[in-house]
Formats: sequence, C-alpha cells, structure tokens
Amino acid sequence: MTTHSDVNPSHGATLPSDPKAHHETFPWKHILGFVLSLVLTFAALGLVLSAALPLTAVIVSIVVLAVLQLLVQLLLFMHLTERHGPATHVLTLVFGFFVAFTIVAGSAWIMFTFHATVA
Amino acid sequence: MLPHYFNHLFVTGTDIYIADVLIILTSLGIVGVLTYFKKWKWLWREWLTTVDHKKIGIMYIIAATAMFFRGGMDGLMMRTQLAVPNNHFLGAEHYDQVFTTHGTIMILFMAMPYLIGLINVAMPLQIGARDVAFPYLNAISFWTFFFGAMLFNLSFVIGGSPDAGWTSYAPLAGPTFDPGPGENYYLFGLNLAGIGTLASGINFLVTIIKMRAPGMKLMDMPMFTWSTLITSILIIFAFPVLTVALSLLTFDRLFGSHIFSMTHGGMPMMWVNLFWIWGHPEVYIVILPAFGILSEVISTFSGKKLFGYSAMVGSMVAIAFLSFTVWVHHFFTMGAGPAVNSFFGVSTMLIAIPTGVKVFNWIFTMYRGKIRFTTAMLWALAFIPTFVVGGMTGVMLAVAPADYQYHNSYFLIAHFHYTLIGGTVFGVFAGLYYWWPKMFGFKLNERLGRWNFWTFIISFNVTFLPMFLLGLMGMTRRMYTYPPGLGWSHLNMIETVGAFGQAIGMMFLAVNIVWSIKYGERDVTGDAWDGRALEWSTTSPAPEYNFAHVPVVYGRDAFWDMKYGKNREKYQVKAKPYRPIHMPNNSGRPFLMSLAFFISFWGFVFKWYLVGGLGLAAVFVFMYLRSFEYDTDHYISVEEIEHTEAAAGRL
Amino acid sequence: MAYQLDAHHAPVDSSVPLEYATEDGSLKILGFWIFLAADVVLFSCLFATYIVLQHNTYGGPTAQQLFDVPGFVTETLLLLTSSFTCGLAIFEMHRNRLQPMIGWWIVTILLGMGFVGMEISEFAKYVGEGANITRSAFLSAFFILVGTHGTHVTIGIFWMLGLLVQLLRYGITAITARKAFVASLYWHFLDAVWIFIFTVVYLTGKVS
Amino acid sequence: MSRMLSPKKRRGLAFAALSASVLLLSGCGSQIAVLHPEGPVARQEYNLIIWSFILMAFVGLAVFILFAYMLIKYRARPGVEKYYDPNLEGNRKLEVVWTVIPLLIVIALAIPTVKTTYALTQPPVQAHDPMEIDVTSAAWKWIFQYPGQHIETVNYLVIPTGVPVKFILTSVGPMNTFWIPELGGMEFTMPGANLGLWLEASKSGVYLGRGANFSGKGFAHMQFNVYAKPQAEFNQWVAQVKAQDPPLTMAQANQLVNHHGLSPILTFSSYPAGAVPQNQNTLMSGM
Ligand code: HEA
Ligand code: HEA
Ligand code: CUA
Ligand SMILES: [Cu+2]
Repeated sequence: MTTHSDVNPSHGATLPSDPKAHHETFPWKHILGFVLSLVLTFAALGLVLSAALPLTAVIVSIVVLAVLQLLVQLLLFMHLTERHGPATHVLTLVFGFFVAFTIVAGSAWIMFTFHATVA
Repeated sequence: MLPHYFNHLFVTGTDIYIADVLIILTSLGIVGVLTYFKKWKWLWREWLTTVDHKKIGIMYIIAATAMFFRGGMDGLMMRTQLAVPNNHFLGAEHYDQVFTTHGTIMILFMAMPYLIGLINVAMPLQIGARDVAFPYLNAISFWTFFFGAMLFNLSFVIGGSPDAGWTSYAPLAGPTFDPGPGENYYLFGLNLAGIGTLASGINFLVTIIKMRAPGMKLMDMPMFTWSTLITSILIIFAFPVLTVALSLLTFDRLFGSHIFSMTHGGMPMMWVNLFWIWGHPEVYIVILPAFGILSEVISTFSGKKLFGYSAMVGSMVAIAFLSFTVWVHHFFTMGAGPAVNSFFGVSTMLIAIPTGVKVFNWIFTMYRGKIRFTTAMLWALAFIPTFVVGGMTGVMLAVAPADYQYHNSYFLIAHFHYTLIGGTVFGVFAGLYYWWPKMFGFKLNERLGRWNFWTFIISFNVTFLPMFLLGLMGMTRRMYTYPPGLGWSHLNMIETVGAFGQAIGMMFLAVNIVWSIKYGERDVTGDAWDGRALEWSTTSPAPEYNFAHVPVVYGRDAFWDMKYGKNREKYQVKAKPYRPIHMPNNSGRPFLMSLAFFISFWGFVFKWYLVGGLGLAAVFVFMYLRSFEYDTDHYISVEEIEHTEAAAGRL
Repeated sequence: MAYQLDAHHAPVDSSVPLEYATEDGSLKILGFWIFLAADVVLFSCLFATYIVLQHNTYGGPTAQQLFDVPGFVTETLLLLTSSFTCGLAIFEMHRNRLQPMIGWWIVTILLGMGFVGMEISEFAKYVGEGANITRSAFLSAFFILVGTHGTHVTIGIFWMLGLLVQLLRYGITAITARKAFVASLYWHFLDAVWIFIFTVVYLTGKVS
Repeated sequence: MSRMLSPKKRRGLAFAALSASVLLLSGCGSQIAVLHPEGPVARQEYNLIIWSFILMAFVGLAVFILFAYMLIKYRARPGVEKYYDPNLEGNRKLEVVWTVIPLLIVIALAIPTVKTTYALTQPPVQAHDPMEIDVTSAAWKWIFQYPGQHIETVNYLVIPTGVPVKFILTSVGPMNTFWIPELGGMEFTMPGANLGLWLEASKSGVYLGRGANFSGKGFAHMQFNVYAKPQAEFNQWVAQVKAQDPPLTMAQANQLVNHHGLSPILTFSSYPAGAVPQNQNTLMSGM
C-alpha cells in the first residue's frame, strides 16, 4: 500500500539539510549516547545509595537525571531531529509530554489533596 | 466460576426472549437474502475485505445508525418506565442495564463511529487524496470497532448487560459488587473498539499532514479537515488513558489486583480520575467533527467563505489544549479540596471563550450571505441555539459550588443531551444529508427531510427542556422509579411523550432513505449543493481512486475558487494523459483478525482463558502474516481509468 | 528530484535515508512516532497510578524491602546496552552493511531476552515471597506498570525476530530498512520508559 | 423560500408555549427545591446559581437575537443580492469583541466561584457550637450516628435549626452522594474516606434528602426525611430516644451494614463501638 497519489514531489519532502550525515564511518553519536546514559544512570544510583542529600532533593535530582537520559535516547539514538518533512513528530511528542505531565502531576495533586483532607 | 456463569449464560425475561427472537429472525433474514440473491461473494469482495475509505466510511455509518436505533430503543424503554411514578414496566436491575447500555452505546458506538464514518467519507476527498495514509489499518479500525460493538451488544442476550452506568464507577463495577460477566463485556468491548479508534486517530493525522493535494497548505484546508486533525490529536492522547483505565479494572476483576478496590489499599477514586481524564476530551472528540461539519454546511448554504477562518482554527487548538486540563469538573463533589476545585472550575469556564468564538463566527458566516434552507442547513442552524443552551448550562455546571446542587441530577442529564444531541447528533444529520449524494449518488428527499427535522427537533426540546427543571426539583439520574407527590410526575410524562416524538422523527429518516433509494433525485454533476471543497469536484459517488488527476490547489475553498474565484484560470489546465494509479489491495485479514479478537475477548469475558489465549494467538499470527506480506498493492491501468471516467461523463 | 520505480513499484527517492525513500516509508515512520507519543500517555497513566498507590502496602512488603539493587541495576544495564547495540545495527544499515547490521541486531535481541529473563525471575521471586499482585494496591500497581513494560519488550523481541528473517531473506531494501528503523524507534523508546521505571519505581522505592 | 419563515415562527411559538407550560406545570414553585434554599449553605449556592443564570441569559439572548437577525435578513429571497458578498473573510475587531466580552463574563463568574468554593469548606456561621453527624451509606440505606448524643438513626435525620452541622461522610459499600437540596449541595460518600460537608437549616421543617450517586439495585429508594427543629425540641427528641428506643446491638449493626437490601426507619438509643466498621483499607501504609 505504498503511495496513493501520483508521484508528487511538492509536498512533505523537504530534504534533510545534509544527506551525507548518515554516511559517517564511525558511530560517534551512538558511543557518546551510550557513555552518557551510563554516566547518568550511575549518577542517579550513586545519589540514592549515598543518601547524601535530603529525600526531596534526591527525588528531584534523579527525576532530572531521568529526563536528561530521555533526551539522550531521543536525540542521539532515535534521530528525533532528523527531518524528512515537517517536524510533526516532534510537535506530537511534545504535546504527548504535556499530556503525560498533566496526567501525572494532576493525579498526584488531586489524590494527595484528597488524602490530606479525608483520610 | 464456570457453573455459575453457565446458569446465567442465556439471559431470561420476556422482553429478552422477544429480543432474542428478533435478533435470530433478523440474522436469518439477512442470511436468507444474501443466499437467495447469491450475494455472499459480493459482500465479501466488495465490503468485508475493502480498504477503500469511502466504503469503510459507509460501513461505519450503517453500523452507527443501527446503534442509534438500539440506543434509542433503550431511551424509549427508560422513558416508558419513568412516564409515571412507581411504574413496574422495568425492574431496577433491568433499568440499570438499560441506562448503562444506552449511554455507552450512544457515545462510543453511535456518536464516535458516525463521525469517524463521515470523516472517512469526506476528509480524504477534501484534501485531494486517493485514500487515507494506511488503508489496511483503516479496515482494522473499522472491524475492531464493529466487533467491539458486537461484543458489547452480545451481553444483552448472553450473560447479561453491564449495569454500573456508562461511567462504570468502582467499586460498584468491581468484582465484589458486580461479579457477573456484564461488566466484563463493557471492559472488553470498549477496549477492542478503543484499539481501532486510536488507530483511526493516527491514520487521519498522518493522512492530513502528509497527503494533501499539492499546493494545499494547512491553512488552506477545509474546516472539517481541520476539525478532523484536532480530533485526531485528542483521540491519540485520550484513548490510551481509557485503555489503561479499562485494563486496570479488568485486572481487578479477573486477576484479583487491588487498584480500584475498597480493600488492600486500593483507591476507587483513581478510576474516577482516569475515566474522566479520558472522558472529558472524549466529549470534545464527539463535538469537534460536528463543529467541522457545521462550518462546511453553513458556509456552503450561505454561499460564503467561512467567517474568521484562522480564529476558527485557533479556537479549536485552544479547545484541544484546555480539554486536557478540566477533567475534575466531573467530580467536584469528591472532596479534593477548594484549590483543586477552583482551578478546574475556572479552567472549565475558559473553554466557553474559544467555543463562543466559533459560535459567533458561524453566525457571521451568514452575514451578507444568501441562505438556502436545505435540510442539511436546517440541522446545522438548529445546532446553534440548541448547543448554546447546552454550552451555557455547561458553564453553570462549571461553577463548582453550584455543581454541588446539580451534580448527578436531571439538570446534568439535560445539559449533556443538549450538547450531545443538539451538538453531535444534529451535526451528524447535517453531515448525513449534506454528503449523502457524495456517498450514494442521489439526494435524500427534502420534503421528508423537513418532516424528519421538525418532528425531531420539537420533540427533542419537549423531552429534554423539562429535565433542567426536574433536576432543580431534586430528581437524580439513574433512578429506575420515583414516588408520586414530588411534583415530578407531569414533567416526566411530557418528556416521555417527547421521546416518542423523537422516535417518529427518526422514522421519517428511515422512510426518507427507503423512498430516496427508489425515487431520490440523482446527482449527475458531482456537485450537488454548489459546494466549496474538493469533494464536490469529483463524481458522486467518487471512483475508487477518487481523482483521476490529483488536483493542484491554489488556496482555500479550492472548488469554489475553481468555479468562480480569482484563480479560475490557473485551474484550467490542459488535460494531461492519465497515468496508472497505485492502490492498495483488498484484504480479508482485518476482518478475520478482528473476529479473532472478538472470540478471544469473548472468552475472557467468561474467564475461559483457553479461548482467550487461542484467540489472541490467532491475532498475533495474523499480524505476523501481514509483516511477511510484500505484495500489498496494485495499479489501476490507464484503460480502466479512461473507462471509468468516460462512464462518468468526464471524457 | 530523482524518482525511480523499484521492484515493488514504489517510487524511490535516493537522496534521503533508505527508510524514508518511499512515500509509504515516511508515512509509516511518522505514524509510528505518533503511536509512540500515544504510548507515552499510556505509560504516564500507569506511572500516575503507581505514584498514587505506592505507599498503600496494606501491611505487605514495601518497595524498600522488596527491591534488590544489583538485580535492577543489571536489568538496567542490559537494556541500556541493547539500546546502544540497536543503534549500531541501524548505523550499519545506513552504511548498507548487511552482515554487521544483522550481527548487532542479534546481539540486541539476546540482550533483550536477558532482560526479560531477569524480569521474569524477579517477579517469580517476589511471588514466591508472597508478594503477588493480590497482596496490596502497591504491588498491583507495581506488577502492572513493570509488567506492561516487560510485555512491550517481549513483543519487541518477537518483532525483531520476524524482521531478522526478513533481513536475511531480502537484505537491506527500502522496505526492510523502514521496518528495521521503526523497530529500533520502538526499542529505544522502551529503554527510555525503563529509565523512568528505574527512577520512579526502583530508586525512589529505595529512598523512601 | 418565504415558506420557510412560517415554520421558523411556529417553532418560536412552540418554544414560548413550551417554556410557559413547563413553568405552569411545575405548579407551586416551592417544589423546585434547589431554588428554595432553607439554610445559609444552600443560599450561597443559590446566589451563585442565580448569578450564573443571569450572565448566561445575557449571553444567550445576544446569541439568539443575532442568530435570528441573520436568518431573517439574509435568507435567499428577492433583493438579498444587494447585500451579498461572497468574499467576506472575517473581521479582526469583531473577533476581539467576542473574545474579550466572554472573557470578562468568565471573570465575573470565576471570582464568586472561587470565593464560595473556599467559603463552603468553613462552617456557615461561626457563632454556634457546631455539631457533628456521621453519615454512612450502605446498600441501600442511610445510617446516621450522632457522636455527641451517642444515638443512631436509619433513613431519617433530625437536626437542630440554626446550628451548623458537620456531616462526616463515608460508605460501607459502593459510593453514593449525600444530598439535601433545600439545605445545600451534595458530597460523595466513599469507602475508606471521611469527607466533610457543612449544612445548616435556618427554619424548622421537613426536607427531603436522597442519595444522588448510583449505587446499585436499591439506589432509587435511598430517600430520607430531614426534620429540622429548634434546639430545645431537638434536645427533647434526643432525650426521648434515649428513654424509649432500644440500643443497637452488634448483631443488628452487622445486619444493617452487610445485608444488601432496603431498611425501614429505625432509631437506637445507643450504638456499640464499631457499629459502622472502621474501614480497614488504611489508605497509607503505617510503614
Ligand atoms: C458533546 C458533548 C459535550 C460538550 C460539548 C460539553 C461541553 C461542556 N460541558 Fe459537559 N458534559 C457532557 C457532554 C458535553 N459537555 C457529558 C456527557 C457530561 C456528563 C457525563 C456523565 O456524568 O455521565 C457532561 C458533564 C459536564 C459537567 C459535570 C457536571 C457534573 O457531573 O456535575 C460539567 C461541569 O463543569 C460540564 C461542563 C461543560 C462545559 C463548560 C462545556 C463547554 O465546552 C461548553 C462551551 C460552550 C458554550 C459556553 C456555548 C457557546 C459560547 C458562547 C456563546 C460564548 C459566550 C459564553 C460565555 C461567556 C459563557 N459538563
Ligand atoms: C449521543 C448520546 C446520546 C443520545 C443521542 C441520547 C438520546 C436519548 N437519551 Fe440519553 N443518555 C446518554 C447519551 C445519549 N442519549 C448518556 C451518556 C446517558 C447517561 C447514561 C448513564 O447514566 O450511564 C444518557 C442517559 C439518559 C437518561 C437518564 C437515565 C437515568 O439516569 O436514569 C434518559 C432518560 O430519559 C435518556 C433519554 C434519552 C432519549 C429519550 C434519547 C432520544 O433522543 C433517543 C432518540 C432515538 C430514538 C427514539 C431511536 C430511533 C427510533 C426508533 C427506535 C423508532 C422505533 C423503531 C421501530 C419501531 C423499528 N438518556
Ligand atoms: Cu542514522 Cu544512526
Ligand atoms: Cu467534561
């Protein structure tokens, strides 16, 4: 079920800025990504095991580290910024994160206020 | 477990027996007719295996119409029961099942598929595409919806219907209070249909982003296509929430987990929370496409451009954002504290603003127009005052402290029938009359259409207007009966009369369809209403490939522009030679795969894990087979195109 | 722009990476990104549920008592590494080198299997200690959240196995490249979800 | 096309007739409980309802008038050509007008909404000693315990007038809501939670209360009377209960909680500890 139009180059297909970007011979980006993710993982683990910071500080920092790792995956492994057309996928993903955040933060707010008032 | 279920496998009761008999007779009738006319092969080749968006759209519409009648029958049964105090027409248990199936069917198996059907029919044509982005997936969407609906409806005769309301609040819907299979039907039926809906959302979004005719910028798209785009985004982000909520409750019921239970630390309120995180966007999912239809119809029959195009787009974007930040207004009375209630109350009120922008722009689209009162237009016009009543009472509900007095009362019931019928259903009917010639090549009769319209709209108000008052008098929803002497009786009787009036109104539609099939005015031009968007530029019904040449677009209202606009000359291009058109192959797999889903989920409903497991395995086998299939499409030859175009009088 | 017809009649654009070369390919990749965005929301609901219920242990074992640091750290490392090797497979695909691509692909599958195996034994251990899904709301939420991720990974493994067969049979074509690319997106995404499970479930469980 | 006008008019008439008849049929207005507040809480809510209704009526009227105007003036009829402008695209000023005015209306509604939302979490009048009543919804009955008086009633309620009453709401079955429209809005009863609801009756009288959230088969019958009496009469009633009615035994208490069915009106001069089981579903772990 490939294409349903006549061959029609005018929409969508903006070219990637540098089509050669994919013809590198050594996977620098991937190695960088891997190293970063290891560093971030162990940093979070270290924070937790060392118990050096107060509880809230630990939780906030490890969540920040997790978000950084998410960015590593998205940018270095998943080629998020690679565009072969309009950046719809980025917008969709951003809206997805907005909704996800609303759900998690909203539910926590609602349910914890509820606990505090009634339990 | 098994023996218990077996005892209750077939639901008993006179009305159920009648229903059983009717169902069996209808099925036999269909089988008989198909066999007699040797139509089995035709049915399979032309419909069950089709991946053509127009046919899929039509199948959605047929199924949704059937569901409207089913849901409407539920409505009539409820109204009959409530006509007089202390009535014994339906018992409590039966009544509870009826409002549950009524609400669920109307929203998930009537409103949504109607709109998705119309989207399928019109949207690809409006953007000048040959099909949706993923036609095969489109077929899967339809068949999962269809079998989901069938599974849900099966509960009526085998096992018993769910009876905890369409909102299915735990713990009432949990295993302790509701051990029977009815609630499982609800969970599995909705989950199956939900898969298809999510897929539709993705499909439409990609279609609109990637497959617009050359030259058509986003801000050139017809407003119905815009509303589809925004709706798709809402679907994509709301439906996973429903999936999770349903699955969690399924786990509680089948595997003894304690997410929503009253013991072991579960939190019933979490169900309410998740349900409405989906539920509120859901009401916009069923209203935004109706808004889109309205924009098309009003602008066509006013003979004018849509007023405030960019404001119309902007307001939908705003609605989409806000719709994810208001869900608590469905449970202001659950004690989440004044800060939470204030925040969600105010955010809810804010939605009035973008919605108002739309309302005023529709009204001003008629300003300095030439209004033709066709049936489609009548439905669209009736939408405005009716929906405004629904919307304003919505804003009254958003006033949290006032909602303490309205919540779960008939005031609420009135609110949402004004939005759901006055908005969604009127919108659907406007769209149905409007696109009918595009779907079938002939118009519905206008005279019968007016009868349909006027009986329905008057009866509608007779039914639902008194409900506001009843709510203020303290009548709550989901009461199977009420005592005399409360001042409720007259109003209830009036409402019941209204409900039967609506049924008569709908009979006119049925009559109209049958009459018009035989005698309806044929549409030979393809442009039945002097339309504005590209769907009117091809024949009625459109050929399999939609457009022999994909049109090149120079701005908004492309077809109007082509006919009368300033770009008229640009559109007058010399006839190019045809080229072979690349189209997807039909496939029986979406049907079979969804059937496997159906069997599997039916097994789970009764906790027959073997059936459930085998069915799921079959689903995976179908997916694997698809992955290994490489021959998925074909070309339509130039000769065939020439032949079709000549038959349509275009050569 | 250079279009040509390939063996499967699809117009091929040779100036973009192979997976985007057919119009169909780029449609499907976009569709899959959107699916992933929907999956983000799906997981967010499970996370929300877990966060709300995490302390409702009803006298049963708490997160602190249950989780075992070396265990979940190993699981994390397996998945992180598999995400890396999956990236390498796609890297080789872009260089049009089938053999190395398949090599990394297989490594990825094996690491994934290792992860699933460890998770199964982790679950089995908890259940053996009486900490099963019916014990408390906390455990229900835990098993469902982590189990949903595990199911995703398992499906990913079967998917990648299917693609392995197709790669062996057809080599790197516009179609297999697109399929492999989509599967890799899925795989990286699951790694990202796991990071949040690691953080919100395991690490947080250890501190509070 | 002019034929179309008359059904339009007819519809307008039908509307008017309908609304009028609805009002008439409702008979004595006092049956519209929500619009007859009999206590300070209901009154605050009533004020908001009226205020929101006025604002909505204003908007509604504006919309209906504009709508009717367009329909009549621009219907296809001879002479409409002279106005006809198919290329009209929009008007920025108008867009601003119909964004800003609704925004102002929303603000006018939001401010009292927020104020009242906070106000209702406090006792309606501070002057009196508040009293507490513990409300439990069971399948399908209402259990009322008066901890101050140590008496229990089932399916009816007696309260003193002029005294703010704090209802502590819970459930031993499915959720429900506790609603006495003339005294004020409803609040949920949920297993495992204790929600507070302040209500107060200003006048003596009998008010109708009911459960408003569907809770299963017997739900429709979960209706109860609320007798509001002056403090002295209330005290007298308590004394009478203490003197005349039997104490609630544990067996009876369990029967009330566990048996799924309706119950007649009952009165008990005392109740044992745990008559309504403390919910074991401690939401948070003790850890
Ligand atoms: C199509 C469906 C649909 C639509 C569009 C809406 C639209 C709205 N709804 Fe409704 N609603 C439902 C379907 C819908 N609703 C359903 C099904 C339920 C009940 C579910 C159940 O419990 O079973 C419900 C319940 C419901 C509640 C919960 C009440 C309760 O349970 O106690 C609330 C509370 O805030 C609410 C509010 C609103 C608001 C503010 C809007 C707004 O979007 C309306 C906006 C529109 C306008 C306001 C009119 C036009 C605007 C103007 C002319 C501009 C000027 C206006 C102002 C300045 C006010 N709705
Ligand atoms: C789009 C959604 C939709 C639509 C269109 C309707 C349409 C109708 N609804 Fe609605 N309703 C809901 C959504 C909808 N409803 C929801 C979500 C609930 C809440 C459920 C819950 O509490 O869980 C609800 C609840 C609800 C109640 C409250 C029940 C209760 O709480 O106790 C009532 C009561 O009167 C009612 C009545 C009606 C009626 C009379 C119609 C009519 O408009 C129907 C008109 C249609 C027909 C009449 C059918 C067509 C014609 C025929 C069948 C003719 C006969 C045919 C032959 C003889 C062949 N509905
Ligand atoms: Cu391209 Cu890695
Ligand atoms: Cu809502």
